[in-house]
Amino acid sequence: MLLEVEELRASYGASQALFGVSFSLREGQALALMGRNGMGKTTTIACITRMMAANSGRIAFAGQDLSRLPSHRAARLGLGLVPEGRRAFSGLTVRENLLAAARRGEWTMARVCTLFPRLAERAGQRAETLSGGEQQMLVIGRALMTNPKLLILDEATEGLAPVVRAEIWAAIRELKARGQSILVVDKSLRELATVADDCVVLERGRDVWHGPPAALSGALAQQYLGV
Amino acid sequence: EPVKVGMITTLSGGGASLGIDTRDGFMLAVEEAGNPELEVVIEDDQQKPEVAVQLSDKMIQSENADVLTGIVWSNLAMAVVPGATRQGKFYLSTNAAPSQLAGKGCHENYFSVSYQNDNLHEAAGQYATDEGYARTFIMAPNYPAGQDSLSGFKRFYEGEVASEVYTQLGQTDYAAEIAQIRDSGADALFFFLPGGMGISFMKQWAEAGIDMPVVGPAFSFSQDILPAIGEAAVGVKNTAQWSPDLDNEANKAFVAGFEEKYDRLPSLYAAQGYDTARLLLSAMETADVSDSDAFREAIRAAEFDSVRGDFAFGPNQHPVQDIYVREVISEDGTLTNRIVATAMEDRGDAYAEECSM
Amino acid sequence: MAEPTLDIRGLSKSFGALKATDDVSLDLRPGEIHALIGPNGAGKSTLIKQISGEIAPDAGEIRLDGRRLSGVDAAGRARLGMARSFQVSSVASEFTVLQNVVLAAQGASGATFRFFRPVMRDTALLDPARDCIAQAGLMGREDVPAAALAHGERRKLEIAMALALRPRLFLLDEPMAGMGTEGARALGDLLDGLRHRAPILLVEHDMDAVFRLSDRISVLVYGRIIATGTPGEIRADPEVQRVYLGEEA
Amino acid sequence: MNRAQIVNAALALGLVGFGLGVWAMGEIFLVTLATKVAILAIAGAGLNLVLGFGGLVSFGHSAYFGLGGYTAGILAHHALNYTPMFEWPFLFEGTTSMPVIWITAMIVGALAAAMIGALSLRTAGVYFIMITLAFGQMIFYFAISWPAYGGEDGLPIYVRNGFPGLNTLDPIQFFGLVCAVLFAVLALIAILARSRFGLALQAARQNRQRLMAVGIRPGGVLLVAFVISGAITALAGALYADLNRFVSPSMLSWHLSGELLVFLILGGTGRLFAPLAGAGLYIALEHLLGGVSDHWQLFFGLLLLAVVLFARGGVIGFLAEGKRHG
Amino acid sequence: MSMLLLIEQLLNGLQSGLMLFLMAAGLTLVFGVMGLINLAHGSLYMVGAFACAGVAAATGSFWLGLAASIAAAAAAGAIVEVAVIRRLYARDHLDQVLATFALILIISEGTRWLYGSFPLYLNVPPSLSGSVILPGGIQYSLFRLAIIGVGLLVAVGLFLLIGKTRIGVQVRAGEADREMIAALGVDIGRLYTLVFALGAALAGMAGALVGTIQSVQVGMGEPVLILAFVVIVIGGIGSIKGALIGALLVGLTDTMGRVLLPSVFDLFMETSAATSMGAALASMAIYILMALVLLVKPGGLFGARA
Ligand SMILES: Nc1ncnc2c1ncn2[C@@H]1O[C@H](COP(=O)(O)OP(=O)(O)OP(=O)(O)O)[C@@H](O)[C@H]1O
Ligand SMILES: Nc1ncnc2c1ncn2[C@@H]1O[C@H](COP(=O)(O)OP(=O)(O)OP(=O)(O)O)[C@@H](O)[C@H]1O
Ligand SMILES: CC(C)C[C@H](N)C(=O)O
Ligand SMILES: [Mg+2]
Ligand SMILES: [Mg+2]
Repeated sequence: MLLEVEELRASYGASQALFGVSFSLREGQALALMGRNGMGKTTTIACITRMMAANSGRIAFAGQDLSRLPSHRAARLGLGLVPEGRRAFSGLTVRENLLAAARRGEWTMARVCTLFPRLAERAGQRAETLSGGEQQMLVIGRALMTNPKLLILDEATEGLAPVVRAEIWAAIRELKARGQSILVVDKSLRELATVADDCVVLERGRDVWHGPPAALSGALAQQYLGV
Repeated sequence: EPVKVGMITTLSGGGASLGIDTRDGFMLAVEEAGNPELEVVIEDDQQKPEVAVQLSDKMIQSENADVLTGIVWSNLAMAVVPGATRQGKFYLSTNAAPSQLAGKGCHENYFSVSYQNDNLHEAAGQYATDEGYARTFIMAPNYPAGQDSLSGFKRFYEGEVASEVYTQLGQTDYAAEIAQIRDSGADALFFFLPGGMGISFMKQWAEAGIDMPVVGPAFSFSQDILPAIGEAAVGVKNTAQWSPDLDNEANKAFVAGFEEKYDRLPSLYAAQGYDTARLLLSAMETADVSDSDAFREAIRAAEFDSVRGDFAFGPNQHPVQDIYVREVISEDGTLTNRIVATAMEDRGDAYAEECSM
Repeated sequence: MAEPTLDIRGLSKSFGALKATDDVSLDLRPGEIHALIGPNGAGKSTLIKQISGEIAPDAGEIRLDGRRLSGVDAAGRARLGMARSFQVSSVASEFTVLQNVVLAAQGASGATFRFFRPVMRDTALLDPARDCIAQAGLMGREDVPAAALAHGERRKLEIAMALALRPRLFLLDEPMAGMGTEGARALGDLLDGLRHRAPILLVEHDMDAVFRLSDRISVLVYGRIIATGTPGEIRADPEVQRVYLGEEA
Repeated sequence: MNRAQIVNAALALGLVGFGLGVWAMGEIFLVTLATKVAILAIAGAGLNLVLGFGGLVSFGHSAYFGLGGYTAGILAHHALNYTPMFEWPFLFEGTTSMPVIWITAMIVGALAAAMIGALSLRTAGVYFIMITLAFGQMIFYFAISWPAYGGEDGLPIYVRNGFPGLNTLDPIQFFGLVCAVLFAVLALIAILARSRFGLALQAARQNRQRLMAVGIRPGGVLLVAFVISGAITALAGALYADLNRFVSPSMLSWHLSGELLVFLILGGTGRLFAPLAGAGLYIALEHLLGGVSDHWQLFFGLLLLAVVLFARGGVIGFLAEGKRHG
Repeated sequence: MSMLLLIEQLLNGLQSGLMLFLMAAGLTLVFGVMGLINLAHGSLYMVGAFACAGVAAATGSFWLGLAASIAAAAAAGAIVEVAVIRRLYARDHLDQVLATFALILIISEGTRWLYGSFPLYLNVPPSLSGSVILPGGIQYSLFRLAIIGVGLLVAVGLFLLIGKTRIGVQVRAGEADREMIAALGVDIGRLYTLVFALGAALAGMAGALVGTIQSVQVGMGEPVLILAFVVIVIGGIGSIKGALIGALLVGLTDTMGRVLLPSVFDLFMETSAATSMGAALASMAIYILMALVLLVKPGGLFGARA
């Protein structure tokens, strides 16, 4: 197992957000984390990347226990995060944003730019003046620059034009096909079905359903996702 | 009846060395006398006027002090002295003696044991005249004591003022002024830059290598800062009513006693603190502090052996005394001052007439 | 045809060499939802910002109910009846949901310089605010600080605030982003009813919603409008398919 | 009552109780010290209005404090020296009446704040901090080098100004007067904070863009707050001048602006009673430690550091929440 | 005023500007790039000056003293960062103000405990003492010329470090979003310690150089600190180029104001009043400059953001 999460509990101050989340992810697998708004998807990711300290539970990544590591050490084990809300480094140019994250491996600036040619066009522009979609491309590229073992995408296609979204899903599928492990959160069930091997549904901070995307339809989808 | 003294002086911050010397000089005399009737409370004014006012309230209201003393800076003295004397307390100044308190604002309970602020500058003016300097460049910080210093100098200087420059209070870089001095064609320089300002100026002056006689009041060449200026100070003339080499018994005993107790040479402030304590002790011999009028008379009589030799109060209760010209010398590697001339004899001050006491 | 509520003529704006808005003309008529779509970076948000008064156009003019808006700042335009939501949620994060919406209601009422009456007991503001919260689907969350809301809930708060402004028109920059399918659908229903209160200029990448809701759609590419038409016309336009819709058409 | 309210009540009662207690014990100096705390708390409360509620970090509030002080000093100076202040358009000889002085000081403070605020509010964030400092320094240097009212030496007020029906020279009566002013000011700020104006002001701190988008100009709201703040701080300055019976440029120095900031942070920024808690703790520590060691500032620094590191949200935050929070 | 004197005064302004730059550069790194308000920067300057004075007095070598000043200030900076500052990045600017204000008290009083209240002294090393004659016949202090040189070198070095290297980029990314850069695997904590130490080292060096021309005493850092803040605000926070230009502007305004304003007032006033009026206005000059700059450019001359 590349990633194992067991009985994760976490709170913001006095209010608890996770009440026991468990799942695991194999090397090369793509796992979708699903659920309605506010159910704890982003919180789970924050615990995995150690940006937030869990109250209890176990997180193991590549055979190592993450629960005591500072966030940068966890990241260096191979977690590449595309956070919710983009969080490109404002004040830095596109090139500098990519450079800041760079670690040795097959993903280089040039390769990221072939994936997203728009970034090459805007290389010298400051991140906060990019359009929303451009920023989204930038932060996906930034995560790839770390050459992660596990790519974590939290709402990575939010606010993208349909063609671009299609491109990004294509890119994700391509990454997956080459054996990239992926943990993905997204609203689009249709697209998720094309990449995810498995789904985990969260409800009120608990994992309430595990299974393949194909099985998540009809009444089940209505119950958990409201579609 | 015991006498309680409240000493308010600067013991922290940039000006601490002056207050520390004042205190140490004063306490040396107190300890030498060993008079159990004399009790001293010491507080740090942080060189802030409002703190000084609050401390004087404390001394008067809580400590029931009879006599206040110790303030180094004129602006603090202006904040404290009028209030204290109006409440019937005695104030003996160990240093600051602004003109307002010497003239219209004089008070029967206020005595300056040091000088009137202008005195040393006047003496420098007199010395410059005696030496025949024809064009002098004069410089001081832009604040009341600075403005007074230049007028004090001009009062007794008969030559021409080449240029009059006010610097910023607290300024530490004097490159621009030095360039102006070099360019001015003056044949002498008078400056009043107390504390750290004087150290900075003298070092930069020495670096500039300008060959011009320098005169100033003792403040910038007092023992507390001489080591910091270093060799640059050697040869500079400065004016003071006291010097460590003054030849009288009281002074010899004081210098030796101070060196032995504190392991350093005394400064002007230490000498003034010492004299103030000795004046007070002498008054205690003859009068009781509870009888204000008698005690005041006893102080006014000044029956004590001052480290400056003769000592007497003028009509406004400021000293009438000789003011000397000292030269900075290096003695076995230690910098100190030595008297080279007497600039003024029995000098009172310019404001005594305005005092209606 | 009714007089347009919002009328934009020949608007242009450049950032250095980049023409973010290039001679754009567009109108918004009473009762309609007019969608503005286009590739990322086409200049949609930039256009919204010019309409709302956050940035000044280089050329062209904007009229609201026939009145020219040049020289009116963002606050002034909000007073005139423009309600806007932000692409990246922008709320007062320490305030509760209710306080945020009351703030908007206060803005609409125009009276801010009242110094003594407690605002959170002012029913003239509280009642409409509660109503808007309910419409946006945030009931039960009134007393939660905005910072503690999940992403999607914060989007709903933006909508509630826009409602509380009782506007002449809505400028909504990707209101459905991050909302989830269910939330997006609910919001769609809300907007559908809203158009009769005030017309909506809707920037959105959610094509299901756009095609379902819009009366008209304009397509912006590289700062220029390349097509305006009904949903059917736009869906069929080969150029729009190529640059924007891709296989979603 | 919730915990924060209990803490506030304890602070208010603590101040009054302390003043009365030490007075009963004959510790007149401590009454003066308590008065000083109350006055500095008023000045801090003025700053708190813009800083705690409006989010404007003014590093130049000594300007209003000093202007208030100089207003008191100058008015009293003319009255005490029988030198008319001006003779045209009418003869004005200065005054020693506190109410008149207070109103004048508040008008002066408000006018200065209106001018400085209108210019400074064009900047934001750290630039705002520095431009307010710049204006403060300009006034400071002006006061130092303007000889008419004492320059660096300052200006004494030989007799404390009067208040109808009170003997202000009596420390406990003056203390009572100052406490009354302090509580009036705190009540005013509490009311303001809950009003429509207060809501807009607090929104301006969090998100100016959002405030614009609901049709409220943050600039106007912040400027009004700044003017009220300047008036309150100037009032404190006038009282401080009377406490010390002396004004000097040190009331205008940036150190004082810094101290006011420290009071607020120490007390807990944005809390109504922060200035009182902060000023009280600060002055108490200074007084107690000063008696223990010549190097008291070292221990004082260590204590302050401990407060920032371990009592987040300042003293009130620490007490009211009873624990550290993230 | 003669042309020669005018040029010499311009040089003086340049020199005092570059001296300020050394101080401001460290401050702008810590403040602009790392987003931390460090009031204790002046204390690190003082630490450098005292270390230099102490070591120079013990060994007799100014150069060893200078090295000691850099080392001591860097070490002090690193200790302070690890022990205190590190806990404050995520906090409000105001908490940083209070904590670093406390540090000023601690460091100043600690130094006084160690060294006493009397000022210390440093002498210009023989190899740099005295003056040189510049082309055009201006006589100018060699040591001050050296400061001009050092200041320019540091400016170029920092500009490259922050603007062009990966470390610089990561530090700036940390300012924008510290949590995010850590989540990308950068040990931003260690990086910040290094940058903080670098800023401290520059301040320490400035302290030693200035201490040599002026004096070394407790409290020497505070006035310079305020000036350094003025400089970086004029230049635009976080910009090395801005700090350089800002420092030069402040240096020149201050020097030329002091020299020229009194003579300007002299034209239409009585001499004594003119000199004191001129001097008064001269002390306000840099603050007037700062206010004017901010009114025209609210984000400073080269500010990236407000
Ligand atoms: N900073 C915070 N402080 C307090 N509570 C928070 C905070 N962030 C999130 N929460 C709460 O934690 C719960 C889970 O939020 P989380 O962001 O993990 O949800 P999510 O599943 O990612 O939702 P979305 O789809 O809207 O992004 C929500 O109830 C939310 O209100
Ligand atoms: N202040 C600015 N300086 C320079 N370029 C800018 C600035 N603001 C926007 N741009 C550029 O203008 C273009 C239009 O940006 P805008 O945000 O309007 O796009 P958009 O259509 O809203 O895209 P998205 O759908 O991705 O949000 C982009 O290429 C962007 O990089
Ligand atoms: C030490 C002295 C230079 C003090 C000076 N008399 C003053 O009033 O400030
Ligand atoms: Mg989420
Ligand atoms: Mg957009």
